[in-house]
Amino acid sequence: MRGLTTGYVVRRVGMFLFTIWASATLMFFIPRLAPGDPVQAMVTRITSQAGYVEGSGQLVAAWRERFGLDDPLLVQYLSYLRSMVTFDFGYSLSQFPAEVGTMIGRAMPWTIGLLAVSTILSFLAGSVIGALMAWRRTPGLLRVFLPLSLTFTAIPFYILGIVLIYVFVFTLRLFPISGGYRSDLSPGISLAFVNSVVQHGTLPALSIVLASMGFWALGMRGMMVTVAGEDYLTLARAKGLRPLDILFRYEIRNAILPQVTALVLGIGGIVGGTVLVEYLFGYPGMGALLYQAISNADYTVMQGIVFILILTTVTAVLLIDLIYPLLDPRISYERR
Amino acid sequence: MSDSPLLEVRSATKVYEKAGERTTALDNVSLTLPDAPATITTIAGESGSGKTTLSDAILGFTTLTSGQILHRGRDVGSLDKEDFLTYRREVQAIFQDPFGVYNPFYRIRHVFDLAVKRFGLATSKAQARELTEDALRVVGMRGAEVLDKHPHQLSGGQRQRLMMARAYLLKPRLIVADEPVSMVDASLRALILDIMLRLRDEQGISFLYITHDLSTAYQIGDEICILYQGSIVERGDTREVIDNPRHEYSQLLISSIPIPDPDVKWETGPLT
Amino acid sequence: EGEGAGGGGAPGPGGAGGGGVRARTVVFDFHGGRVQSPDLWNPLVPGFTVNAGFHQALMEPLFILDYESGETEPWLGESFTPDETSTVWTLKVRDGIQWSDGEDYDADDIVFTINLLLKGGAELNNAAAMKDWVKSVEKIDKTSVRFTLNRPNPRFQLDYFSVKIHGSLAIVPQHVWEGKDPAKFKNYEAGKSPVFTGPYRLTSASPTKFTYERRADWWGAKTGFMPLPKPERLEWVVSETEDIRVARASDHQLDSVADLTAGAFESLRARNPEVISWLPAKPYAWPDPCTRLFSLNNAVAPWNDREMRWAVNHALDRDEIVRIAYEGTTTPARFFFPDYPPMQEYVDLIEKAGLFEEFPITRHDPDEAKRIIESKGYTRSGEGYYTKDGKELRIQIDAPTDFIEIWRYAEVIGEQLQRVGINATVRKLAGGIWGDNLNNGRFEGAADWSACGSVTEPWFSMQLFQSRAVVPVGKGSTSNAVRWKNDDYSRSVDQIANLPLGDPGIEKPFLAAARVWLRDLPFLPVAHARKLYAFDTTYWTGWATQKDNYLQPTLDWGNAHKIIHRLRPTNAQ
Amino acid sequence: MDPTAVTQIQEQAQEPDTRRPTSPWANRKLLVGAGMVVGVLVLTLIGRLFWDTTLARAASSPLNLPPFWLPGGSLAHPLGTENSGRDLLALLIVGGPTTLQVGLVVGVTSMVIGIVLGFAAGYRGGAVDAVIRTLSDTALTIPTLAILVVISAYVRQMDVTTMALIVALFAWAGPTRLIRAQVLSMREQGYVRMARLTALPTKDIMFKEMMPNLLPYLAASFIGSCSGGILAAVGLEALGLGPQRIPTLGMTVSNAISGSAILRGMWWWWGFPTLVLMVIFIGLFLIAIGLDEVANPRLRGAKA
Amino acid sequence: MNDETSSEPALRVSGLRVHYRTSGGDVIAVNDVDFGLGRGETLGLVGESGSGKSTVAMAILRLTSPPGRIVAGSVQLGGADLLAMSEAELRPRRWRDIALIPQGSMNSLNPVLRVRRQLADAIETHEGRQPRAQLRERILHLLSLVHLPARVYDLYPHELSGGMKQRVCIAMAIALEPSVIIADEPTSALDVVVQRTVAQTLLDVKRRLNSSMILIGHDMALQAQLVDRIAVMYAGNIVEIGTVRDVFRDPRHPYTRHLIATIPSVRERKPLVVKEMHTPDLRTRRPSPPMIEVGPGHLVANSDLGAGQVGADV
Ligand SMILES: Nc1ncnc2c1ncn2[C@@H]1O[C@H](COP(=O)(O)OP(=O)(O)OP(=O)(O)O)[C@@H](O)[C@H]1O
Ligand SMILES: Nc1ncnc2c1ncn2[C@@H]1O[C@H](COP(=O)(O)OP(=O)(O)OP(=O)(O)O)[C@@H](O)[C@H]1O
Ligand SMILES: [Mg+2]
Ligand SMILES: [Mg+2]
Ligand code: NI
Repeated sequence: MRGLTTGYVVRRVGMFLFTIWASATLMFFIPRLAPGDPVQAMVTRITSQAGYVEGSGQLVAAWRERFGLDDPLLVQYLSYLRSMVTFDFGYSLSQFPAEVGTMIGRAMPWTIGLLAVSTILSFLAGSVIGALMAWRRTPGLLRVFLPLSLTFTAIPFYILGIVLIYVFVFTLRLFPISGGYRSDLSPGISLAFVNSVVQHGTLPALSIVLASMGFWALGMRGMMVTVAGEDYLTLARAKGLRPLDILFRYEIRNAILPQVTALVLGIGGIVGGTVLVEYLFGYPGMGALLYQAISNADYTVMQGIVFILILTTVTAVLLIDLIYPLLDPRISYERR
Repeated sequence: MSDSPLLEVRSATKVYEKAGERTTALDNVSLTLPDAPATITTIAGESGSGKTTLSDAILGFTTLTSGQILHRGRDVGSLDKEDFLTYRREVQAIFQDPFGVYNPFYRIRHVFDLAVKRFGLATSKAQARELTEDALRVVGMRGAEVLDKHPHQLSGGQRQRLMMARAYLLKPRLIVADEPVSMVDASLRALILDIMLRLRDEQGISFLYITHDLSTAYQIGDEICILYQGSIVERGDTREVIDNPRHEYSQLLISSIPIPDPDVKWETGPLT
Repeated sequence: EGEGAGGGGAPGPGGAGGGGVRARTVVFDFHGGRVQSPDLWNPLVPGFTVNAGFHQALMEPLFILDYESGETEPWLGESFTPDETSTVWTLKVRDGIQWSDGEDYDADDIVFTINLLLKGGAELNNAAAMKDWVKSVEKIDKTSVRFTLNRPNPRFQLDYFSVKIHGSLAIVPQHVWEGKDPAKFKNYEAGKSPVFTGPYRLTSASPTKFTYERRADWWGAKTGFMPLPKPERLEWVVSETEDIRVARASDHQLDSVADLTAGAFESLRARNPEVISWLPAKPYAWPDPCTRLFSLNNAVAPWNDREMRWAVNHALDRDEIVRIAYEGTTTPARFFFPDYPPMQEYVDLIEKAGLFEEFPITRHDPDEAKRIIESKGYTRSGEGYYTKDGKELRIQIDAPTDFIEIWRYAEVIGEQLQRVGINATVRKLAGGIWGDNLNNGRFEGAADWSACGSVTEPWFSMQLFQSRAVVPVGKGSTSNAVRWKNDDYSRSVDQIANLPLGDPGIEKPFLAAARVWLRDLPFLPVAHARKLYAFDTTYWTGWATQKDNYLQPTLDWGNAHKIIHRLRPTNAQ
Repeated sequence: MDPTAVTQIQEQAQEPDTRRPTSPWANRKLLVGAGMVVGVLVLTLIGRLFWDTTLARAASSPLNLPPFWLPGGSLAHPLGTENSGRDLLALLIVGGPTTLQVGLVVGVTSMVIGIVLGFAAGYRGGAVDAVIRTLSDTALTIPTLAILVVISAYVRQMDVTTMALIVALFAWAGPTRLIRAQVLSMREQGYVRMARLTALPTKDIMFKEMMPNLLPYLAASFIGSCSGGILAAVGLEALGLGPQRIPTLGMTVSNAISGSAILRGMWWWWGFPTLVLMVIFIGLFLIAIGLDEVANPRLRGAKA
Repeated sequence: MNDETSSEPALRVSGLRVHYRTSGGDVIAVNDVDFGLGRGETLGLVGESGSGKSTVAMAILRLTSPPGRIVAGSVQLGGADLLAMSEAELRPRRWRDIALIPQGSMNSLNPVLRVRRQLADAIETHEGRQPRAQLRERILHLLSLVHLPARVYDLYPHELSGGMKQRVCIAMAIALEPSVIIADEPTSALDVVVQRTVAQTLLDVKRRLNSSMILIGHDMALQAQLVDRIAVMYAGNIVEIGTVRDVFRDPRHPYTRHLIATIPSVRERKPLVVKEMHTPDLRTRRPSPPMIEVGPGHLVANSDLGAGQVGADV
């Protein structure tokens, strides 16, 4: 690839593997530092429903043994590493004998579908708004209107989400309240199903888009301003290029580079960052699963999700590092 | 200080490697610039022949693939802090592109202030001001006019003159001047070249004058090296070389010098 | 259907009385959060979610305890009789019960299940209890089973087979479970309903929704035990937040809403006047069995000193807690028994014995609190905090973050303690950590409900705080988390243990124990718990209310069978 | 030739420029933005003098009062009260500064770390870069929530600064990576070479030469970190992991949500804190935009 | 292109004023400039650095951007005033009728687009989509016209040397065969060999296209070789204009005289003629000097009014 040396790629991939290992190791030890214990947490959960669990002491001991929680940490760590390498995440501790893999598999499409799509949408919308805010030729009316769209970002999006629910669901009854799809439909590629997925996804997506758009817009505006004085824009204008061509291919194309990095870095944060969206809209994604796992101290589910997160983030970062020279041909990874 | 030369380029070779393609920008170039007497050494050559690469190497901005740059006998790549400061103090530069060298954030004054401060040229504010004004005067400018401007408010020529003034201010032993006059008008060019001469004669500052404009070299240069595809193909006294070029490329180069007479046009010789 | 905006051929929201699927369906609110393993149908493992329809529609209990009358009604079981020492119990189940796959439900299944628990590891639900109590279990005939206990237990039927709070021990079909590892068996095949006896079968399960269809071949209808329930379809729908629940209920998308706050209920009723609750006016709610407590760690100074605990008690203003944290929807508690008629009798005993006068637990008396604190050598300058030997008098109150009601009253307690000069801080912790801290004694104060268990008789809750349950700080125990040790108390409680339910001999040891408890006040009962269930009468009537109190309204418990059988379509009247 | 024989082509009367150039910091957006943020701060600080802030504690006031102009409202609680008996005005007065404090602590901490590490990685390259990148990649992948749950179990009492620092602990990786990328493409700029030629110490090159040119970007990042920090804190509070007795706007908002304020029509409960949050956010945005113009002389004088 | 009487100049600039707004007041960078450019003619525009040459060039194309603004003047091209028409009318005429080779072409290429794309952009914007192969053919031809190797086609700007970039700009400027080319120091970064090649290519193309050209520069020798007429700017004004021969043989304005006197030569080494000059403060409003005709088509500013007095050469 352009701008890449073999040495660089080898080093980069080495770093990639190291980062995965480091993160995975951290995520093994961190939850175990907390006083919570998955089996105790499970018992607590039952207690909060049933008031009292008889013989819970023995129950806890029995499950701890079954899960190998009494093994030395090193033994647990090694078997953890093994399971991560083989992608066999084992059983959920809090909902044994449900498999972690199945649980994640059920949640993942929703997270990818809703959260990734709306993150990308908000990135695009925000970038365009930011670009237009900085563009000389933006019509005056838009100029007034654009910053207004940023005020959404100023509202904590839980409120935004609730207001959306209030307006669109309660009052206007335009959208379904919660969930990922109409549960009388079975998942598949039918028109009705897709339609219902879109209907259910609109509000949560809207709240994510509205709430995060402003950050992208601000960043974009800053970069546009930096790019605005460049000589190549003058030449582009001299060439008689269409204003929109200049905007997109010359200004935005140059201004968006750091934004892309931010986007990629944001991908890892998607799941962790949107727990509340999923919670608020009852969306069946990984964020909610992660939150449940954390509060139930369900190590295996937590580890499974986090491992996937680690993989996606680190891969995304690796990719951006490898692809960046293509986006910004000036970057070269030659050693100085 | 040792009696080793001010600067020595020892078989400098620089190869850019990219996507499997190798560009040899410098090919075994050697050069010695004595401390005294001060001289103006011209490096001339076609565009892309490695002139800027050589200057970068001398200034420590690029690492050579092989070979060495020695400042007073010491490899500039491994100087200790003190020697490095001396090296910077003694070897300065004027860059080819006067547009990028100004930090757009600061006013012009910044360039001078930094230099004064960093190399401890003045003990008081007033003295610093005076030094700066002096330097500006040499290039025909006045502090009040330019110091508080931002770089983008100045023309290319103005910026280049200011660079010259900065170099003057520092009074180094050697100035690597990469196309210092390519952006200025004829009268300024004379001015700048004159400054160079004066600096050489009065201050004993040597120049490595990198240019493609042989006529100016002819006017002020002492020694000349003609670079062609990364290596020096001809070197000698400037006037001798220009009057009587030996190498084929030197001949082509010299025959291409425009004649400042509307009635004597270039002969339309066979060109590449 | 559900919240689909009028889509999918089903009638849109509010299409009341229009027939269609909605009118034949009862939609229940499931508020336990998303069920991440909808393919798990093993009621023996603790991770299984039983109240998303499992024990309301699929599995039937043997008996159902009516909190209103204190009576235990037969369901699958006909009778469960102890011998005179309460050590041999004979269970008789109805004739003609069938599993949903047509196999007979009989004594073999019961013996099989109990043996599964007895022989398996302790990791199964109720296994520890069975191992503790049951020496052996044997089939007498097709419908009779004899349990021989290790020692007398007058509450054997009540505690495990009668839906005493939430659920009861699940009997599983032998022909399905035979040879399976009960800890790993999922009991689920896609497209098939798990085999139990209830009048419904599972038709779909997802993390957010469970659907059940009525079974025409339910044993009860065939044997004449009861006609088929009217609802043809049952749904349990997960709503993540209270707002969503109220939104759905306003829209007639939920027929039963569990556990609302008073404010939410009032706004729901303003939107949907068809909604009713247990009581027509405040506090609306039905008393929940788990009295809310403020636990002080008796193993940690200065709370190991009973006088200091009393000082804290005097600082508490229970009326204010009820008024603020509960917005008036409950009543203060002066003992740790729930507010049910049978339990009320015991509290009256204490009253009559004058113990509440001797130990004025409900007296809010900040000055007395300060006096006690000062008598312990604490000093206070101005409005600051009490200090002793340069150390501030402080307490950290842990509350579970996912349990709004609990942390709300913890917050008010915090403020009340602040007012008397105790630096009280409230810390919200993830449920698992909160519970773990509590069990392991890693807390100073906690808002909790760990005296839960007694609903018709006093022993169960009282025995939780016996000295034998005390383990050192750092070791886990789910009873007596406050680590209170008092041998007089323990002895008195043991005397209650073996007496038959309702035996007049209980009174003396009970009062003795209550006296010790009041004197030591190891933990502070704060308020009675309330469960505010809301029911929408747009489609269905027959809900349990105080006026029609045939049963407690707990639709998320295993007693819901009885209510579901009572429901009638509104327009059919 | 006598070089000193100077001829002036024209000697115009050259007055030193007496018209003082207007300071670039006198930027309208910047001023308005700063005005909004400072306004919130000042109003809430002055408010302390006139309003009893202990009313921000639970059980200090009657419950669920509307603002004074609505039926049932009272001037004793002009902006109403919420369902635990906290006075909204007192909540705003106490919560405004604490919220700003969270934003600032997060913004400053994460940017300082981000700038130092980002510049070091981008400018130095090599092993430094590799180490910093691995660190930040690792930090990026760990879900903040998990760590917070763990930390909250150990912190005796979460105060505002602690919470902000915890948020910041995970907020630096983003800025680090972004700044690094910027520095990478900036380090070959002519003025960077010029600075190297002047033998400027590396830290000066990084922070005095390169950084000012990244100001618009850094400002946007900083504002992003601030507002991100506030949002993250609000999120933590919504999950119950924030400080308890010190009210913040986020805590008020999340209490409003858990108290069904919207359903109950108690708009003042969430509306006022949201309004203050919005003023803070919009103020921060305007500052960011204004900073762009200050940092970018090209934009100066160009009409707004 | 429109066919009007041949006496009609290809481009006529009159009364052009350009100001830059600065915090210390407006800089009058171009102060009432008039000149015409004949059909097929090459006009040299020389002058002190900072005298406003680039500003004029930009103003002609109406590319002056804030803080600069065109205060007055007209630019007649093919019967229309470029400064008066709407942006939409102007856009298609840019590059097709009048192209620019910018000063500092170092930074004039979009760093993220390949050379081929940037050339294709210019072509396709005005001529619509083109078949790939044909476009490639055409671009390669353009590159070869400016003596760039074919590999440049696929390169990014930062992979080119300064000279190469400049040549790419030239190739771009001639791509649409415009009637007027404004070249702002097109060869200042090139070595003499290439400079000559490029300059001759420029002239060659210009001649072939019968276009007119404004050649901004400061290299008087090069001007002597390339241009037909020459205009000398000083402090925002044109102070002398005439045929290159007239001006070289008989420079009238003191500044012009100075310019010619300082031309370095490779024939003989002579002392450098140095004058220290102070450009007037461009922020002060000054009358534009009246022009006096000193020969046929040879105009010179009345030096008493405009540029002031120039002392005797030293
Ligand atoms: N960063 C780089 N990567 C790859 N090749 C490079 C790089 N920098 C320079 N080159 C190549 O090295 C050769 C020498 O370049 P250099 O800039 O030294 O030429 P020059 O003599 O200064 O030319 P000019 O007179 O046009 O400035 C050229 O072929 C150029 O393309
Ligand atoms: N953005 C700006 N703001 C203020 N003044 C400016 C600006 N741009 C240019 N100027 C001033 O306008 C005058 C004309 O500049 P211009 O770039 O046209 O000169 P030039 O003749 O092209 O010089 P050179 O030969 O050095 O390129 C100069 O005095 C310059 O300082
Ligand atoms: Mg060069
Ligand atoms: Mg110019
Ligand atoms: Ni639905």
